[in-house]
Amino acid sequence: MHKLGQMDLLFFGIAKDIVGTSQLDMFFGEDSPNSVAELKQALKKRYPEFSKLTSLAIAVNSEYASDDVQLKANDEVAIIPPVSGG
Amino acid sequence: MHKLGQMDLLFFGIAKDIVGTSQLDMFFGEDSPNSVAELKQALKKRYPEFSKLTSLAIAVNSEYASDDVQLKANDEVAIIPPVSGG
Amino acid sequence: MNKIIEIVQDLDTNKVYQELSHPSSGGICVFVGSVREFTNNEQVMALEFETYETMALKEMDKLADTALEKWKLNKVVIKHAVGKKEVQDAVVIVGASSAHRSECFEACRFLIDTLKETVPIWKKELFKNKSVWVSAHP
Amino acid sequence: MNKIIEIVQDLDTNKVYQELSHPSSGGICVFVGSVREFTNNEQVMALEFETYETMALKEMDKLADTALEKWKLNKVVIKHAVGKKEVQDAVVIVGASSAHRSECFEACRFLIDTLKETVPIWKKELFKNKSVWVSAHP
Repeated sequence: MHKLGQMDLLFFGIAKDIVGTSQLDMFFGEDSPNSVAELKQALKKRYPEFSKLTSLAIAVNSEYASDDVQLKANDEVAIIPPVSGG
Repeated sequence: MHKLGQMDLLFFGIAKDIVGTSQLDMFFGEDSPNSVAELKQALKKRYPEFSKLTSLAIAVNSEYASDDVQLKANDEVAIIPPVSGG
Repeated sequence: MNKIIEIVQDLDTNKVYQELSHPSSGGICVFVGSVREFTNNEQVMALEFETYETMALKEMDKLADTALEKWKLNKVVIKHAVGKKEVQDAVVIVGASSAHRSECFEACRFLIDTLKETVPIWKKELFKNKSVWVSAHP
Repeated sequence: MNKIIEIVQDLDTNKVYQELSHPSSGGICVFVGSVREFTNNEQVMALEFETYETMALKEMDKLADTALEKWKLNKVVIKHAVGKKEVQDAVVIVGASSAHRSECFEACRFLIDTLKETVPIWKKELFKNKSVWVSAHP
């Protein structure tokens, strides 16, 4: 279970380099994001490097999540920078 | 060397079935064909089955030859029914 | 099983023909992506692939299903390698088999194009004096 | 050598990746044609391939050269089997490798389409009670 205002996040590729780790229990306090859109905003505010990426997507429970998706406790939330497989 | 009015021909696929052999020293006598067009005509006259094929091509020295190509003694002449490789 | 989906350390290109072979298939089309020595005239030492594996497998599975819906296919293979890969190493294999050749060609092209857009796999190019996450920046 | 042209009794699909692999190639596209069990709902027992070998090799060589002129390719493979082939056996392998994937896909499709039109190879379908030279009659 997460404490209030806290969120467990997974980071991959360049996102991992930006925050310096692949998993982070991030404390947002009263600004804790409720939706995917708010999470993106909060990340860009804290790490300006995210604003410079070609794109930034969020996966909730290993599925791409659109901006209006609401975040619930215990969701697996991952930060998806531009993919480049193949 | 070929005798006058005689021509050594190679047959493949259904052409081989039509004439009953893969190689034939065919005697044309005075009607001996001088060009690819004349050879096709002579073959169709002697073996009407050739007229029923989807197409009929002639190769001279293992290259496709157009109707106006002249046939010379010692040319390797092959009868090419519709190809169906692959 | 009409689809084979895998993320592995090392790809075995020899198996793919047997995996795609099917008595109703007259055509098999396979695309293999491999490490190129030069990118924009800069020598690449190696590529390093990282993946969000649970999600990548899900996306690859969806991709196979989409191809199986769009075309009449007997088999689909989607495999991606992870870790460090050197020049000429295979990094991705996609393929499809079908009764006639048009379907497997179109499906194979669709598989690799869409994989590159949707599957959460990241590639870092390692040059002599720097490394770059591909496509990260505009 | 940037092209491999062969007419053989039995095709080895395992070798083709190594043959097409090249340090400047990021993409390899391969098409394998194989024997299908049914043609127009009739069960095929086997296919029998016959060729005018000297001419077929020349035509395959021209085909490879045309592809090498049309696209920027690092390697081209064209191989055809002859003799009796059973269901699921490989009968033809064509492939190309290139820096980027568009070229190898387009070249691979061109190779198989043109091979079927120009290379002097003939296929007989053996059914239970008859045999038919494919495409011979309209």
